[in-house]
Amino acid sequence: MAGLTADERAALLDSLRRLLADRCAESDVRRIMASETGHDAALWRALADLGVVGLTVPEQHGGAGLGAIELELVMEAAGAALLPAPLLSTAIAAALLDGERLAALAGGYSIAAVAFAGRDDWTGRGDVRRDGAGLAGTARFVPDAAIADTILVTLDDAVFAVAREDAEIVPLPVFDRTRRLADVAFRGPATLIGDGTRIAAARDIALIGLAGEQAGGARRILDMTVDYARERHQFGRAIGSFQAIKHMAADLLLEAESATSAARDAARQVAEDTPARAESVALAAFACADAFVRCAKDGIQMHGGIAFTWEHPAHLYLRRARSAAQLYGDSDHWRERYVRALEVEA
Amino acid sequence: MAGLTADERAALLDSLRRLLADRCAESDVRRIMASETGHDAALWRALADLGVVGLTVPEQHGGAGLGAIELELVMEAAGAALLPAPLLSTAIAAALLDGERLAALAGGYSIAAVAFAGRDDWTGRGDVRRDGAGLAGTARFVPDAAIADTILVTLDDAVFAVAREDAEIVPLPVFDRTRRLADVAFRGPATLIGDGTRIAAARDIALIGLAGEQAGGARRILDMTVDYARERHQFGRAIGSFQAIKHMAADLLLEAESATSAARDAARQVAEDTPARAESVALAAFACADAFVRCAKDGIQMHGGIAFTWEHPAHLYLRRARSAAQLYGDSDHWRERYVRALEVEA
Amino acid sequence: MTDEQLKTEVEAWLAANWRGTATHKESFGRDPRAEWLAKVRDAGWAVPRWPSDFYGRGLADEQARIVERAFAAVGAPGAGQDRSNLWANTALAHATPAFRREIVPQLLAGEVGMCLLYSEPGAGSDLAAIRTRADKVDGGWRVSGQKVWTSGAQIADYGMLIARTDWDVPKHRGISFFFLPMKQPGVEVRPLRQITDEAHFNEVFIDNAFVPEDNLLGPLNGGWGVLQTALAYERSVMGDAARGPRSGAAGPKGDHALIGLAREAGKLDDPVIRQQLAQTIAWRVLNRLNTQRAKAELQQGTSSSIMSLGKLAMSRILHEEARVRTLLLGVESLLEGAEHPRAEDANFLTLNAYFTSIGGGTDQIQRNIIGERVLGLPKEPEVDRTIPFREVRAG
Amino acid sequence: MTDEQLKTEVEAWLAANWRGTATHKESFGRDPRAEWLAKVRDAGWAVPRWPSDFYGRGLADEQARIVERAFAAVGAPGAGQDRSNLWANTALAHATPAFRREIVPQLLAGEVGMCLLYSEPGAGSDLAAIRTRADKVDGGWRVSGQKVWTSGAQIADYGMLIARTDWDVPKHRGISFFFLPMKQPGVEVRPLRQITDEAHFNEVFIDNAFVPEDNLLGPLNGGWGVLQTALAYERSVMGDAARGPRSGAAGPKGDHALIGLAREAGKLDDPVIRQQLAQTIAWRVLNRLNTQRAKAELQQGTSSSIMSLGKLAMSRILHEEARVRTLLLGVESLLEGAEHPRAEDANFLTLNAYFTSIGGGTDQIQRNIIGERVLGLPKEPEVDRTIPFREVRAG
Repeated sequence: MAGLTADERAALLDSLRRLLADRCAESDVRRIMASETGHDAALWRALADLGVVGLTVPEQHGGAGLGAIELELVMEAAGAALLPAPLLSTAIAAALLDGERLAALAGGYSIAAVAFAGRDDWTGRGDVRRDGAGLAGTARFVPDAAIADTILVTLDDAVFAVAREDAEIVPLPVFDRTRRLADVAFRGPATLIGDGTRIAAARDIALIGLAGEQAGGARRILDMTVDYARERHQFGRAIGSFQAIKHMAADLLLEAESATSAARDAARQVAEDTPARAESVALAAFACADAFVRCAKDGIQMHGGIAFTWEHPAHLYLRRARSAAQLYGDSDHWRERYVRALEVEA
Repeated sequence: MAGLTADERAALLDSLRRLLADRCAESDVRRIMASETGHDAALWRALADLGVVGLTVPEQHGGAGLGAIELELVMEAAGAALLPAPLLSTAIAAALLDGERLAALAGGYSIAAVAFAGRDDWTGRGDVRRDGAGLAGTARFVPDAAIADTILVTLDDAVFAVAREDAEIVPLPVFDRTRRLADVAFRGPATLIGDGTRIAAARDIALIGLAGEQAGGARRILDMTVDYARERHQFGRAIGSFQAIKHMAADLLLEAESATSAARDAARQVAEDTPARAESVALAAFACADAFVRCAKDGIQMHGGIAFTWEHPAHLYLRRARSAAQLYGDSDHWRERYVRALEVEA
Repeated sequence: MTDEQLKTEVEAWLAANWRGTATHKESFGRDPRAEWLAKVRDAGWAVPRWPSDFYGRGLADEQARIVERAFAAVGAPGAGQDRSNLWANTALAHATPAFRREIVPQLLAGEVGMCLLYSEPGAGSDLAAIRTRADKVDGGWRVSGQKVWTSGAQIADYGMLIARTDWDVPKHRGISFFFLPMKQPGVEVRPLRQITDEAHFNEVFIDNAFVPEDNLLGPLNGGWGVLQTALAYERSVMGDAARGPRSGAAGPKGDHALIGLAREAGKLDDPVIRQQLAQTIAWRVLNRLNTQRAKAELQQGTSSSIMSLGKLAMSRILHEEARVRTLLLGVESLLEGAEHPRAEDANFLTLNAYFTSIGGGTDQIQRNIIGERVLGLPKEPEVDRTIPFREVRAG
Repeated sequence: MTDEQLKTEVEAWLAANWRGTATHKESFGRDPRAEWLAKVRDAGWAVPRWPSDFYGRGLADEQARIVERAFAAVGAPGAGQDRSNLWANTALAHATPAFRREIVPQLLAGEVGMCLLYSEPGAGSDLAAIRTRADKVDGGWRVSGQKVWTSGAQIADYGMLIARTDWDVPKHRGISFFFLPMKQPGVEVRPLRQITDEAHFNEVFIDNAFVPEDNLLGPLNGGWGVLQTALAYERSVMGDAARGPRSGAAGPKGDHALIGLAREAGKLDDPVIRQQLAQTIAWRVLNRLNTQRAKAELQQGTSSSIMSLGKLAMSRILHEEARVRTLLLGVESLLEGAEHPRAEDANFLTLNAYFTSIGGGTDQIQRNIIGERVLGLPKEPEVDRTIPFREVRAG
């Protein structure tokens, strides 16, 4: 896995941000939200061409060969823009797959959704089990399943790949329409593609990517709120000159910066596979979830009436924050896991 | 139990407040705090003469014959003044005792401390158990034990009275020196004075009295803080004109008023023995504890440096708030009990 | 008249007139509700505290409550409008005698639809910064501007309007208060889509609309004072105005709704959940106890500082209840739509909580009011209080 | 000089001079620490970023850090004072050449005791409202007033003093900055008892004390600017300055202290407690991660907005840690004294948390600073910014 220099990393992020500004502005997000699949194939193609779709795919399979650190930074930018695209699913899949499947993934030609269905995962997500050589049961709330050609399923000690036509995929009506979910029912056919050895790494990628998305979203809604507070005048003053608003903004900055620090630290611990890996991933999971929800919530309050309208983007961030806070286990779950990790050390 | 008219009640409270203003000013509180026993016999005599010591003792035993509603109001005034006196212990004892012992109590000639040592009580308070006809073990953190002539002990189904000379009383060094605690070790001799039928009522009296004390304390430290915020000038303005201070004060007012409502409602439910009795007592227990701690804590913050000095009275309220929050079970305990009471209804 | 005589009279009148419904078409004419309300009005029960020569009976508050209780006992509407009818009370206090005679009886019978035209895109928390203008013309004023957060505008006959009539004085001193006729060219109503994906409110675009001279309430340029009395009505009911779940069918009601929901979700045994249930339910119960105490103190003639806390308290209650609902549902909260009523509720309540924490004065404004009017803390220096409005930076 | 050469030189110097301790009486003279520090100073290691003709070596930051690391590696004090020595840096930047030559070498050797004379009873958050006066006399000024929150005043040789030298200009413009000699009649130091029942601070009563002309730092009436640079030093270290438990012996240390304490209390299995442990520990860890990131960004030349958050974050950490400690101890927290070290710690930390949330600028002031300087939100209108100080209401 080749690392990037600081300059290369900055250049990559810069290109991504320009692409997102251009092709994933608020109007694009609303258009994609309103579409049936919630997916914009042209945007996906552009992301693949930029190299971020195959970001963590090894170079020999056509990817950029980068790791958790770069993924986290990319997801910050994606989260800031509310990018509705299967970027995180792809990164998780890349951690589970091998060979040709990886090349198709990196090229943007194949989309794989991932259902974590092991006992050690967050709870309440279905009842998938082995059925002969294949799978039975239903995986619930699987991101991007309705646009995927392949569903990857992780059990405790095995990874299966299921072709789209071998599963029954029921798209769910979702509150955050920038992240589509589906229930996936299995009817037998499934290909065993790995033992359990890669699952922990894939789970960490999921959590780090989501944490980055949350940190980026938190920071963006905060920036939007601060901009508004500088411009909006009431009582003859910018509302940001009132302590009520100013002090809320200061508190939110602490939350958003802490989320960023937590997400980046978790990425580093995972990339370097340190003993603090489990601890730092758990910390990022709840710190970033809570920060994003709080920044989005308070951001609406600080905007006042204008953010109570559908046309204002603030509620899109709150919707995203709420979906992110539940996707891979909620904050109470991760706080409990955090203490479990600390207990080992203390 | 004769009720009071609103006017009579107001007159009683008015007399009490005048007495406290006169004999329990901050300088008196500090003097009593610094004394060895933490008790001012002359002040106790004055309170007895006013009728508040025997407030809940029936008239035929020389008391005022009043109930939970009046006790709560009296404790609000006592809490506001940080009164260091065994008023609450006396009210609890009155709920457990009969006959001549009551007369001595009401007259202020006898002081009884109460140790709740049943299984259903808050935890961690010792290991008192029956020992033949008497008692063995130690009751911990018993308020006013060091100045009592009698220690009353409630087990699950029995109430014992132990004479001071039959127990080993070890005064404890306490953080809140306005409320003295002691460990009481029993060495056998104890008089069985009742079965368990009065214990629940006594426990409610303890909680209502404490809740009133907390509500009164919360309101007083808030009032002191608001007064200071009106007077203190920084940046050419009263600090109370800044939203940071003003909004904290508004939030604290909500806490303090809610505490008062909760304490008074609990007193009413107990006085009328309604089905909501258990629920409302549990609510008052945690709502008043939390409100007092928060008002005292934020009150110091809002005062700034002046309240960081020993000479300023704010920390005395925080010390009292902390002792009250632990005395008869902490807020987590009472929140759990509250849900238990609600479950029955829902 | 003794309390007993009054009670007898109102009960007898209800027995003779009330048919158990005011909207049942068979028992009444074309607009049965208005017909009933007119009857209540003409009998003097609608506003019994008002003078006896103007629809009332000059009753003291305690006796008026006897009337209200008698109506409530049989479920009849229309009594107690001297406490609850914002429009009629505002008109009684501030309208010209002629306009008052015309409009008040219609308002008491609910015959005219009303809406509020206060807020503007550039004047939300700071209502005195309105830029809607009313320029004097023959026989009245011509009004132009834009208003927002108006509910009921489509069906309204009049809007209670604040507009600027003098731009060369400080902002509070150049505002006038009108009853603007809504059904005229120049008044356009457009629904405003909320974050809950509903449209309870409208934007109102006013372009050279006419308001007759007689529809001015209070003095010219004295509208700010009229507005204050009108706002007081609104604020006092805001603590109770919050809506419950949108789905009618999802889970138990009342204080214990969260307990039932936790039980359904299989989480009622979770100690972490139980702590949060306790705290959240407690806030709602405490607010109710506060309100009860405030009412009791008001009846005893003690002035109460508690009343003003209700709206702020309700904000926290609504946001926290929605948070706990989400916690109970977990991943199910990601869904929406009629098939997922619990999720629909959790999400709707999360968003709709802002109706209370922003609408009718944000929590931040509410804390200012509590700090200043209740606790007596000094106001902030106001940079725009004394300069001509033309020079104020707004929006 | 290459990095490698520098590293070799400083390591060689340390090998030749450092004896493993600077306070061991056998190896040094009467004041061994000062003697060592003087040696470090004279070798150019104390302030290597300073000019080579004034105790320094003119090194860039990165090379200076090589020196610091070499000293740290052997545990030797005295290097890096160009980053950490508030007194010396202030004197270097603002003292007259003569006074600078006299005082700076003493400061670098720790030979003179120093204290801060900023806050007053009437000027806490609002430092510019000081009323201590310095009136011009022959050869210097006569100073009178009262200062508070001064630590180390009993043993100080000089106090860094702000005093008002012009009362007829706005408050920020009439302040001057002095090194006041403390050991003179007219300077009285009285210990100030804190809520923790300690006396780390003092009140300083100044009555007609004398400060020589040469002890003025910066321009006359330009003391506010000098103060700002001095305060910047303080704030940047405040996040780290918080003290731990008073009792040395109670329980484990570090991030995991609370885990250990919970285990001791038999509450580590309580799910409600575990949630609170997680959150409280997280805040401390997040603050450390923020600080690390800020430092890394600064080294990369990116300006970091994070640095200013440390003090505010630390406030919450300290208050919350104390709360959780209390929760863990339960009723045991009612005790105090040496026999109850865990209770002593919980109570001490509860009270001492205000040292951070009030001292060195309250949390409220800190949020203003973050909002204005970091987020670029506008300042509040300042009623007293432009009027002569005589007319300002203060205290």
